[in-house]
Amino acid sequence: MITPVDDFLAAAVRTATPLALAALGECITERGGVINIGLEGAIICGALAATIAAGTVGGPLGVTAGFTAGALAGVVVTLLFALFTVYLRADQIITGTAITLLSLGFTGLVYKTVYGTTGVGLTIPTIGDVPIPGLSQLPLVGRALFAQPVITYALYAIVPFLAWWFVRTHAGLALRATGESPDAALAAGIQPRTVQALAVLAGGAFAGVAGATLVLAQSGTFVEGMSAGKGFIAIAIVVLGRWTPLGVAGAALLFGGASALQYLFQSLGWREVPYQLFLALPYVLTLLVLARASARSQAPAALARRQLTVG
Amino acid sequence: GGEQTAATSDALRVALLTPGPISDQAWNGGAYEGLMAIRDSLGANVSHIQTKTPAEFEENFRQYGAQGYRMVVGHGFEFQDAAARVAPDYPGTIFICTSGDMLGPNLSGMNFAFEEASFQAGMIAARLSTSGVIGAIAGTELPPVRASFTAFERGAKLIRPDIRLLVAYLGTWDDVAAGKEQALALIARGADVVFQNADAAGLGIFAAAKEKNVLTFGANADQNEIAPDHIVGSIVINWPRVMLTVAREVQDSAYRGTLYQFGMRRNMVSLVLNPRFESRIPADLRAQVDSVGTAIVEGRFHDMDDILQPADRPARQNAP
Amino acid sequence: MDTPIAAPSLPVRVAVLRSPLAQAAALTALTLGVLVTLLLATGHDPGVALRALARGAFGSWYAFTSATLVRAVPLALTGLAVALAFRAGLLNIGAEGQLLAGAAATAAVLGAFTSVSAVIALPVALLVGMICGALWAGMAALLRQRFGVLEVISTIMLNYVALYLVGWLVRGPLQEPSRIYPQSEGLARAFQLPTLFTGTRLHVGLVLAVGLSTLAWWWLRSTAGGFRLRTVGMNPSAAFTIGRVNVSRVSVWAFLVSGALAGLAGAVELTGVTYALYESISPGYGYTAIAVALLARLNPLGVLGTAVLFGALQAGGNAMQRDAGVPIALVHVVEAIIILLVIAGDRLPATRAERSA
Amino acid sequence: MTASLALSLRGIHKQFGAVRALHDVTLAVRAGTVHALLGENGAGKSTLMRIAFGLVRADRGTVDVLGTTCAPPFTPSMAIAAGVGMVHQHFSLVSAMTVSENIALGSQGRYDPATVHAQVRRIGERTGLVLDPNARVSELPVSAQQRCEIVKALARDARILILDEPTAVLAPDEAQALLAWLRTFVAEHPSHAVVLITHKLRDALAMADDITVLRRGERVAAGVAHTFTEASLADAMLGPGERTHAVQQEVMPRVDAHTDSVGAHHNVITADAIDVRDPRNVLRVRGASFTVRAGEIVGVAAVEGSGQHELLRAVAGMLSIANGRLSAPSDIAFVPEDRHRDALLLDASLTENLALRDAGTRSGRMEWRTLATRTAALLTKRDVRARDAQVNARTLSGGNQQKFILARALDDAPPALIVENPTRGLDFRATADVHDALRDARDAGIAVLLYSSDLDEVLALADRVLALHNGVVHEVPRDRAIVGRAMLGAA
Ligand SMILES: Nc1ncnc2c1ncn2[C@@H]1O[C@H](COP(=O)(O)OP(=O)(O)OP(=O)(O)O)[C@@H](O)[C@H]1O
Ligand SMILES: Nc1ncnc2c1ncn2[C@@H]1O[C@H](COP(=O)(O)OP(=O)(O)OP(=O)(O)O)[C@@H](O)[C@H]1O
Ligand SMILES: [Mg+2]
Ligand SMILES: [Mg+2]
Repeated sequence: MITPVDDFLAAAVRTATPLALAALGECITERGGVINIGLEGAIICGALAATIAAGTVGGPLGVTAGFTAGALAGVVVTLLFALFTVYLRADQIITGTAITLLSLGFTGLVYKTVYGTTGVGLTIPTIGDVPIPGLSQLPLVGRALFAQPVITYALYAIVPFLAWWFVRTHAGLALRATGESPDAALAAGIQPRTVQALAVLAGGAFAGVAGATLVLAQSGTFVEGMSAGKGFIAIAIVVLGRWTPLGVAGAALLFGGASALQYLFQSLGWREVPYQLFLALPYVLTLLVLARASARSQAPAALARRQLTVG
Repeated sequence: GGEQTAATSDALRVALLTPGPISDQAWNGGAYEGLMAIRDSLGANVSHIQTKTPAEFEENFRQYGAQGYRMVVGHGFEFQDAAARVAPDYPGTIFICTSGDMLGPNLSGMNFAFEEASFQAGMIAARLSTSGVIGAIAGTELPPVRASFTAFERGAKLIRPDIRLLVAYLGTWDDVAAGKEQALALIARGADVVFQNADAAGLGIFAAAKEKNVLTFGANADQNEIAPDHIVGSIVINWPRVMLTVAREVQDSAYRGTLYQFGMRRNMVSLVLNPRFESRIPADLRAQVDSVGTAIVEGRFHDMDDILQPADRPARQNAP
Repeated sequence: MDTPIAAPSLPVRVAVLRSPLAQAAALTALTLGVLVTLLLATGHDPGVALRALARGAFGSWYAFTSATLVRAVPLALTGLAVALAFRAGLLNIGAEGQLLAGAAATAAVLGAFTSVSAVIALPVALLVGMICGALWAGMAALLRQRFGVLEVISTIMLNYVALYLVGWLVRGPLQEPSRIYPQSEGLARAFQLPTLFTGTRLHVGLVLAVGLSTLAWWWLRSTAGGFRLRTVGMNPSAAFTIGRVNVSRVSVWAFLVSGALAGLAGAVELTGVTYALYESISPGYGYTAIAVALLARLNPLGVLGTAVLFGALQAGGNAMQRDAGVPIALVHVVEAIIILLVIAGDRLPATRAERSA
Repeated sequence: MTASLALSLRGIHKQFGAVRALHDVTLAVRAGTVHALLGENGAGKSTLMRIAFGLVRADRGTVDVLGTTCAPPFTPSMAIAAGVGMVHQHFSLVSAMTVSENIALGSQGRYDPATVHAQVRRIGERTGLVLDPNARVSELPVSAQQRCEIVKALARDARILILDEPTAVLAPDEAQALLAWLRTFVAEHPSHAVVLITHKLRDALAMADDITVLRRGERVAAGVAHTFTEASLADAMLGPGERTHAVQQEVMPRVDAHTDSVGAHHNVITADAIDVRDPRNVLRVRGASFTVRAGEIVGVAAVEGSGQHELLRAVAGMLSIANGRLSAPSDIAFVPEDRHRDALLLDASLTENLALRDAGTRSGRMEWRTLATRTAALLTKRDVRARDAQVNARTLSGGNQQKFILARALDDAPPALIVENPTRGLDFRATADVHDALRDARDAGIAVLLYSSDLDEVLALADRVLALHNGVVHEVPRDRAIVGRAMLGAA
């Protein structure tokens, strides 16, 4: 028996999945002291790479190929970002803006070259929901949490792992130290630049997988600009989640829930209410939650430390 | 982007401005297809630009006008204010705005009676629905979208008066994931036929229909092959014909500054049924749908007269 | 502590500009090289495409004024808004939403003032646009002061809310009288900002942008208020401890002024260019503004220059589509590469010098 | 010979842009010794040691650690691996992380807090450097941060310990304990060595086996400690003929060097049973009553964290008082202890930094030209060494920054001046200048309230002393033993 609540919760988790992936990656990046506004670009590149790889390989293997290609594409784009921001120490925000513009254009170009004007349609292999026997029968959360695609289950492992990794490995300590004080990290024998570059690339891989998820676990197709601002939302989610993996996962779920609520409200057929009110709901809700729980103090101290000189 | 063909210097020059990407296989892609037909059939020199913001419309219209383009199509109502401002300055250029109602010596609105085919789609949807709930999703609420949804609902109610239509808007035309989620939400509320007009995001709606095994319709172009088992039919604008019709008038100097109203009457808009569904549509329904179609073509059908479509009102004249 | 990580780039920079000519030449060559390769690879004649880019931006009086400068006006005003906020240490990413709020308010005022003389209506409408832009920013300021909500995130959220608000307004209270099109009624001639030169679309908004940028530059440099704002941006703790500056008051005012400038951008765009409120009135000016401001090193006068640069890029991009058949996707790639090369040109010499230190 | 050298730097050259930081400097640190490295602010001490630690790359010269030459690129991680530990002048701790996380920083693999806790405890037992491993560094008093830096180095088995001005932030007793421990460190491990950078000549003479003196980037003296005297060291550091009377005072400070105030007048500051809460609403000062009169210096003696920080800020009008009555002029000048964080716009010119003083109340146009003239005059008057008024504050040395800050505070003759650790990190010449400026201010009729973590500095400057313990203020006689006891809460 599937209730509307089940559907709503399942939609919340589905919507949260790519956001959580991208935001966890950005969380790693920001913990290293870099803010990657080019996340949107990495997502769309991941989506296209996943489309091409999965479509070319085909079948269940295609899905694996798609996720791999998505991650790789995310790494390649952010490599450019890392080159500019970590190596040249260019301003992170302008560079990120340019990278996003570049990626949106580049994917459009490649898409048209590969698929012509007819597009890819719905021919890309996708991963379906894999209900976990028993667990998926649990009341309320069963379907929402345990009848999802494998990539969502991957998050169940990634989130606690990252949370553990941040505080219980020396690499995690090094990452956090770099984001807090590159000077201190350097004095402790850490190479802050290497750490930052790796953090940026890891963020790119996650964003690429998020893009692949949009294609392979959700829509089954590619559309120009289908990232549709998810990169920016992911950055907001990192702040909302106070730079901790668990917080980020919770924030993504909150935003996913607010979006699912929006979809639900519109499906109720209240035609008197302007639909824009529903569309604004996730953003308003986020603001309200933020106002309840301030996040100011948790930001990595050296985040986005600007190389900028004021003139 | 538009391709430039090597044409003689006095060749017809035609430009198209679209608000979205021509890869959407729908509204924008269709118009581009029409542009290509003009190039191929009339040997015209063509140009295309994707431009979304009103600030840029006037500049592009002027540039085309100044370069001597004979016909410039702004693809959407939002282009018409800018076109109206530019048209008087370039009398040698014909400005056409789709979904518009402005009129001038060299300015025409061009409308598609999308609602006619939508009405028919609604009739079929009502019969194919077992739940008695149907849905409709669009990118944003635009005049042709609203007219089409109203007609879809009327058509459905004609067949099944107690049917319920759930309408939702995505606020975007290219977020496929949002399209899919919204469709899933409607399906979860019982909708088993989901009508759509969401351009690129519509692909997400098709994906949801496939996944949940419900029915849907294509829009703007023949999309039946995208999800052959789930798309009942597509509301197709015959873009090559539409665009060629106007372009020929321009080329032959037969343009008279009228509002173009393209509908089922000249077979410019039609409901193209997916052959796989022919057998699933009962004969009596089929007959009923066809008779509505005939009535529309013959001008005897008045159930939609009150649905505000620009062309149904006296055309606004372009103020000098 | 001066480790290689946080080395201040200021003293270093001077040593760098040693042979600006050689560096500029090398960079231009690199830019052109990448662009040409890319265009060739996609089957476009680089000569035709780049000529179109240049012509579309600077090729004629009309192109320069009506394409490049018309775009530069909202970019300069929002860029100025961002620059002022950043100068005060506030990461206002919300110029886009504030612009929309300003445009909507202006449309509302002019819609209601149909029988009022334009001499009164127009200034009042612009003013109300500024006030509403300021109020929209004020929400982020309030959230920051009262609840400690980082403005980076609240302004992003408010941008989306503004977008949907405008979407509703143009279908509701501000919809044109026939109630068909999701847009407000077109402005009467008298309510349109006058153009600066006949035959162009360049409107007096440019004068406002230049005037306000100059004013802001002078104000930051030469007045106590401007200095106070800069002290808060440079070191709020020292501003409070030594200067006894009321840091939160300065922050709130900076936020409001920033919002007002972005609101004015919307008001000017509406009255000077689009003449009606549309959902899509801004192609993301408020986001581009961040790059405009940062590239200008947050200097209000520099913002004018970078706004023209970005305006030219966009104008030229349109021309590349129109006249050279370059698809918009490729246009975006070209624009992004040019921006990246400008950044590289800005940083490369400095980086080399820092490394040798 | 080489074998007995723990650390050896030879022929080191380093140029920063136009500044010649080090020129052909050699430093030989014998195993089993404490080696003091002396020099004025900006002499190149930190740079030299940062080179030894791999943080700065020398333009020329070689670094040998325990007999092995370190080939470039020599990095901190290589230095750490080679057995070098450095306690930096400006701490290099991550304040958002815990003590044990900071100590673990830089290793590989899993991080097990329990192991590190045990290690911290072991080191604490061995050395007396006791720390709470779970505490966040940002919540530790500076002395504990200092301990944390040292424990961090020891936890990695540092055999050569470099300490850059470790006593600058410590109370005298803490400093003495630390120095004593350094002696045991080398005594217990004959192969180990300590390099100690300090501005206190007495400490160097008392604790070090060897001394090296730098002046303007060059080694001007080196040898066994007992071959030096305070006077000869001062001469070496300053250069011939630079030892003025004021400097002499600082080199060999005696409490009886105190010059009494010309005569105190009316009360400028009157506190009547005031309570002060910190921004987290913790009660830090309880029922404090005292006065500061025009023309006197009132010194506050306290151990770190007793509430002096809040007390000074409340009097300066930057923290509101929770209870009681405080009467103080509104235009009090305040010199905070953390110059970079609280007192300077590092990337703005000195003129702008001067204008910062009344940025909050100023209106209208900024008279930059007038301000620049005033700044230039101030630089000359107070002997602040800066190229001109337009250079950024960052380019001044710490001593000159501090002199500038004090000059700015006194510029428009405020009725009262509050200073907090005014000479932290300054060499004796700069310290002498600062002390002179404070006495001049007093003699000009300004009411001065002074806190220093260095009790000797309080005793040398103050006309009256307030002992602060756990938020409670008592006025006590100016006697070192009595004040010392009162600071610790003993009556
Ligand atoms: N990162 C840097 N960039 C430029 N110049 C520097 C830098 N670090 C040090 N210097 C220069 O090197 C000289 C030596 O500085 P250093 O910090 O080694 O002095 P110090 O002896 O440690 O002084 P103090 O006693 O104040 O700590 C300074 O005068 C300064 O001019
Ligand atoms: N960015 C810089 N550019 C030029 N010179 C610098 C720079 N940073 C530091 N210096 C030089 O470094 C010298 C001393 O710097 P340093 O920070 O070691 O001073 P300090 O006396 O140790 O100050 P503090 O007591 O605050 O540590 C100054 O003389 C200054 O000229
Ligand atoms: Mg030093
Ligand atoms: Mg120092």
